[in-house]
Amino acid sequence: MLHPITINHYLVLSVMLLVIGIIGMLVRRNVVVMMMSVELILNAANVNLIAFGKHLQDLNGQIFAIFVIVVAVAEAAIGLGILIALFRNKETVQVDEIDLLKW
Amino acid sequence: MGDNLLSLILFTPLIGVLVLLFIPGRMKDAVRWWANISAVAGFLVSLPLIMNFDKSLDGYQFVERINWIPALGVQYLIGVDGISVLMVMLTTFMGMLAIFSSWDSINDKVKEYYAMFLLQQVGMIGVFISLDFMLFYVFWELVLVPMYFIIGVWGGPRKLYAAIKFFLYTLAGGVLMLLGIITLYLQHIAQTGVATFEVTQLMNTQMPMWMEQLVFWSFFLGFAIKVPMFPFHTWLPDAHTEAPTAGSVILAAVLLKMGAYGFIRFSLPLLPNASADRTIVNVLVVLSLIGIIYGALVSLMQQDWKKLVAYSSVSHLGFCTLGIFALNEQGIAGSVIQQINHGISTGMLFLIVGVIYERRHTREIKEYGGLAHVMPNYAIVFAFAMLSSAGLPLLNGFIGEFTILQAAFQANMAWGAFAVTGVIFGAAYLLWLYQRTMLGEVTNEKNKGLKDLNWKEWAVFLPLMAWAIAIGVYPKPYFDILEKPVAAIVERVNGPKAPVNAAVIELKKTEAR
Amino acid sequence: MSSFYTATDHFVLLPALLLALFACATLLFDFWVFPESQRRKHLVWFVLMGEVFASVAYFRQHMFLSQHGGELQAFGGSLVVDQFALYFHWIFVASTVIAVIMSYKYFEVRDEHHGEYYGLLLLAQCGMYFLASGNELVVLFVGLETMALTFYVLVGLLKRDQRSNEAALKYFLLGALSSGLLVYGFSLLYGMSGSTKLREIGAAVASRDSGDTVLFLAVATILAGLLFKIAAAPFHMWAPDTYEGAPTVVTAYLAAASKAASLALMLRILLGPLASSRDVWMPILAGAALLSMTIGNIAAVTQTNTKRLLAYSSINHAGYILLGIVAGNQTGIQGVLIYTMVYVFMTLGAFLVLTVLCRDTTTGEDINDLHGLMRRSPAHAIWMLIFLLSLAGIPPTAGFIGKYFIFLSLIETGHYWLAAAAAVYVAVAIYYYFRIVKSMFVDKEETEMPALSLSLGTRVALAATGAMTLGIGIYPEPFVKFAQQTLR
Amino acid sequence: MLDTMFFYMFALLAVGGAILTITMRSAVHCAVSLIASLAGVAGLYLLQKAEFLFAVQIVLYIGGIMVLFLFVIMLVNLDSAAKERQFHRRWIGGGVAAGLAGASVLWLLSKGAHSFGSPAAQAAPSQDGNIEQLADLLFREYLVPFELASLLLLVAIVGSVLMAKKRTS
Repeated sequence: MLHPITINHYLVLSVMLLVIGIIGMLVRRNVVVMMMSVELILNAANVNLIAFGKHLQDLNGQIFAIFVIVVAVAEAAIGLGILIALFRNKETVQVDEIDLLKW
Repeated sequence: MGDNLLSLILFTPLIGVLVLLFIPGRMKDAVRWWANISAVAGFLVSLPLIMNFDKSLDGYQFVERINWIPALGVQYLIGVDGISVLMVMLTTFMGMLAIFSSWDSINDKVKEYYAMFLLQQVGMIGVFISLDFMLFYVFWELVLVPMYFIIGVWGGPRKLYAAIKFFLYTLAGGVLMLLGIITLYLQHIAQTGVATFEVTQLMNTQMPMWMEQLVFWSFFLGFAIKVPMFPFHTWLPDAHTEAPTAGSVILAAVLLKMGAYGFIRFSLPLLPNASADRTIVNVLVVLSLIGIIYGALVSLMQQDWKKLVAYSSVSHLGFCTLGIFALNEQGIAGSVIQQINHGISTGMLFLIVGVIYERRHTREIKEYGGLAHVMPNYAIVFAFAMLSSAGLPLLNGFIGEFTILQAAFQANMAWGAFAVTGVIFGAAYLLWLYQRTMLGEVTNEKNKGLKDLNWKEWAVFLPLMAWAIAIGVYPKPYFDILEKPVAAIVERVNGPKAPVNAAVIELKKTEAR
Repeated sequence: MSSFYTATDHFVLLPALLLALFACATLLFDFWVFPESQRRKHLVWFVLMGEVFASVAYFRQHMFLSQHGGELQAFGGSLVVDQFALYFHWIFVASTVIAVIMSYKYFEVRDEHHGEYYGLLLLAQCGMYFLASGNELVVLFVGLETMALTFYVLVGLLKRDQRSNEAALKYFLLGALSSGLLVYGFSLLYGMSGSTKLREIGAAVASRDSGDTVLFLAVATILAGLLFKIAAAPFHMWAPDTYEGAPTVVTAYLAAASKAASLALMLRILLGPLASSRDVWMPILAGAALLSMTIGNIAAVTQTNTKRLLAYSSINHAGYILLGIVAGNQTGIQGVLIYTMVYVFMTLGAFLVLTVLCRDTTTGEDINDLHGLMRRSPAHAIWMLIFLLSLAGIPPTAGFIGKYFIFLSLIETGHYWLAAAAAVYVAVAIYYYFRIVKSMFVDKEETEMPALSLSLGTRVALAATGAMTLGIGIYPEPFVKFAQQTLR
Repeated sequence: MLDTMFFYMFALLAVGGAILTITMRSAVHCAVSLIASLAGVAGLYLLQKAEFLFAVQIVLYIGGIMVLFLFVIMLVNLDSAAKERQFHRRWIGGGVAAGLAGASVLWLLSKGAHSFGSPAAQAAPSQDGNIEQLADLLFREYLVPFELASLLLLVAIVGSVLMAKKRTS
């Protein structure tokens, strides 16, 4: 009944993660959740990389994925730092209340 | 000096600007003196040009050639033929008078004012002597910025609107013209493998008719907006009305001529097939005729003295373009002479408006009346300018208009007939203007104590009047000097043409080097 | 030398090493040697010294390439030094130097001076090095992120200014999204080829037909990420906010260097592995270019904040640059290169004038703050005029040369309508640039303002950007040659 | 067969966690859902014999990044935010647009997926040597990005300190 898992399954999964991440970016007001959505997008890329790597019997994909994770770490650190700086000045994390600039 | 005469003429005003920058702005008189010295020097160095110009020779004289940007095929290539000589003389002469006429009228930001004026002189002279299309384009655009400032900083109440409108219109036309230039350039490379903007070389380019027409319309936009021809003229009344007097003078006398000059120098010789195309000629002539009549009619209805003169420019320049697109020797020669005449007459008219505006600070025609009693000299000068502009025989305007009318009749009776009505209307609005402002009793108390012309104003008017009479009485030298270049152009347009490739010439993938 | 770090590797990597070294040293110096704020100006010298060292390294590469031609590959093809990379390296060096020089005074005035700033600038340039020289997806991605993260921080540097906080946050959020899309596209490229080297990817992509859907998806996501980085529509939303909120010097650096670096990346990818799928990305880019010019021009007309206005104008410029890529022939790419160089100098110059206006009482950002500048400081007003004319593309300034090449390439490849649209937008753009001019030359200031005093650094920076803007315009020959050489 | 079941399990965890992440009201709940999603992805790595990535995912992502997120959530005190409206006013538009984009992407991929032909005939990496090979590759082929990553982290450290530190003077 269950088909063997092929590369396509992984690709579909990664697209779902990607789209969920983009939706999260577009519709959520909470900045922290928006940052989490970015993590979802990066994970979508990683799922792709690992799946392709497995499919092609190639380790480059895994290496790439490691770097993507490193970048995710750095991004999160910076983003949260910026968030704290903003929060000190303006007690909100809702993105549409961050409206001094016209957006 | 003989070898670099044109460069000298071109850069004399620029040297004036550079020195001017080091004169402190608060020493207004020093600034004025220096600016006038530069302008007079600019005129004096241009005198050897006309004296040493040999009108019996074909082609260009005083040519200077320096490879400027070999990578693009752009050269610093300047030279003059009979047409450009006259335009250069007009520029240096009118520039000198315009600068002198601003002695008393400009008191704010004097240094910047003169710097802009001299800079503009460089651009205008450059336009008339460039034989490299890209060089021409650079000068063409260079003129815009000083004029923007002259209108926008020292102009009337709606100066900013007028200035930006002037800038936007002419820039849009200019950039579209650039596209045409590039198309021509690429075609030339595709056919000969030589990357150059040299006008005489570009003449060898052959294009399929549709492309030639496309290029023609792109040039047309650039030149027609500048002239300005009928549907594109709306910037002109605004710019003229708001500009300071000297700005209007230069605008009318020289700047507008750049458009007509462009038609003669570039459109006709470079695109002879398109220029002789029936549809194109008809469209252009009809636009010219509409311009002539429309300009005259609108002038009749103006309440504002300066605006009236501005609209009369539209009408007069209609004659110039009509002459060009009659496509015969008389027409083109007449057009060039009419351009000079228009420079003299309309320049005088603007100066006349300026004189009274400085005294009364209004340009409403109904504010005036009977000025002839208060300012007799002024009235005489005005009468002279008016008659010259209306085309009275023995004055300059007559020569130009008459020649153009002759050419128009020669090309097509109907054209001539319509153009004649323009002449009649022209006489009408000028005479009516004169009657409303100068004749009759002094109706307005404020006009009673007005002073007549002072010596500075006389000093501006007298040379202009002398030149007007000179052209009117003895126009032969002008026709002589124009004979060769005009014949060459007409020959190029009407003469036997090299066969045009019917097939589309594929643009080769070329490198600009 | 061990087998995986050869002399060639060293030679190629040296500039980046030097930059990183000086960056670390600057950070340390800030911490240990010059902790007191008044000694901070030594850091400027230190950064400049780093740039000198890096320049020497670049120069040696330059000499090597001009003697031997071709390109130098290092680290198994991960890094490559060719004329193309060097061209951008020089741009980065120039813009960093100018940014550093103009920064000191500005941050002093804003009372928000952090020594880390100078270290971060060098680190950003280090990231840019890998963007221009990287020839491998991972290097490019990590390099891009290094640059981007630095800019997120720099934009938020005015910590007490809420606008700066906001700008940083918005830039960060959208930037992270775009990086995510970009890396997703990269992952698909990897999937198609099984390699992260651009060359091998190129071979794999070329073997696919242009209607391939996965290829399309890869191209679309990568383009989304790249267009974002160069602030082209429809991914331009961050630019006005970020430009406005960021410290003006950072805005200048962001607008100039970061855009140039992203363009280097874009050209590397589009003309490298994706060259064979030109049919896929060309229409997208043409649409993006038209949209950028439209949005940039229309939105700029109503702006009252000079920085915002320049932001929209930079969106417009991104459109012109994209048109060069759309034309895609030799002339077009050459045009992109020249336009980029020109753009860097005139943008830096224009923002530089704005930083000079920044004083205790005014930020100099509102268009009204420029009122009467001609009276207060004619030199600034005239320089600004030149930069604006150049931005508008009026000869004889540098901007004209850039636009000329774009027009030339468009007509050469038969894109007449794109050329006509681009030409008309030149006239539209003049309208809002001349609002600034009007503000400087015509309007009078409401209160009498003192004349502006100038630090030596600002003078030097202004003279340098101005000289380049005028110089490239009046005598473009060497620069055109330089760009041509780059593409050989 | 077991693999297949595990795949669906982990995939469900990943996608379900992702959906919860962007829909939950409280930021803490979002974070926990994201952890679940990441754990699902980690499981998928394990299924594909990417043990090292699995470890990295657990240690770095879940252990590092998510703790950072939770830390910040606590620090900036998002309780009040949780009570407010959670979505943009324009959320419907955004959601629909993104959904459409997703559908088209899926369609694109399903059409194009066949183009990933059979796996390259290449010796399968020996099961136990995975990490060794990875390390070999990382320190030879990817030396440059590896070193570059150190700069990236330096930027992250300096930047986040610069952003987050209180002004002392």
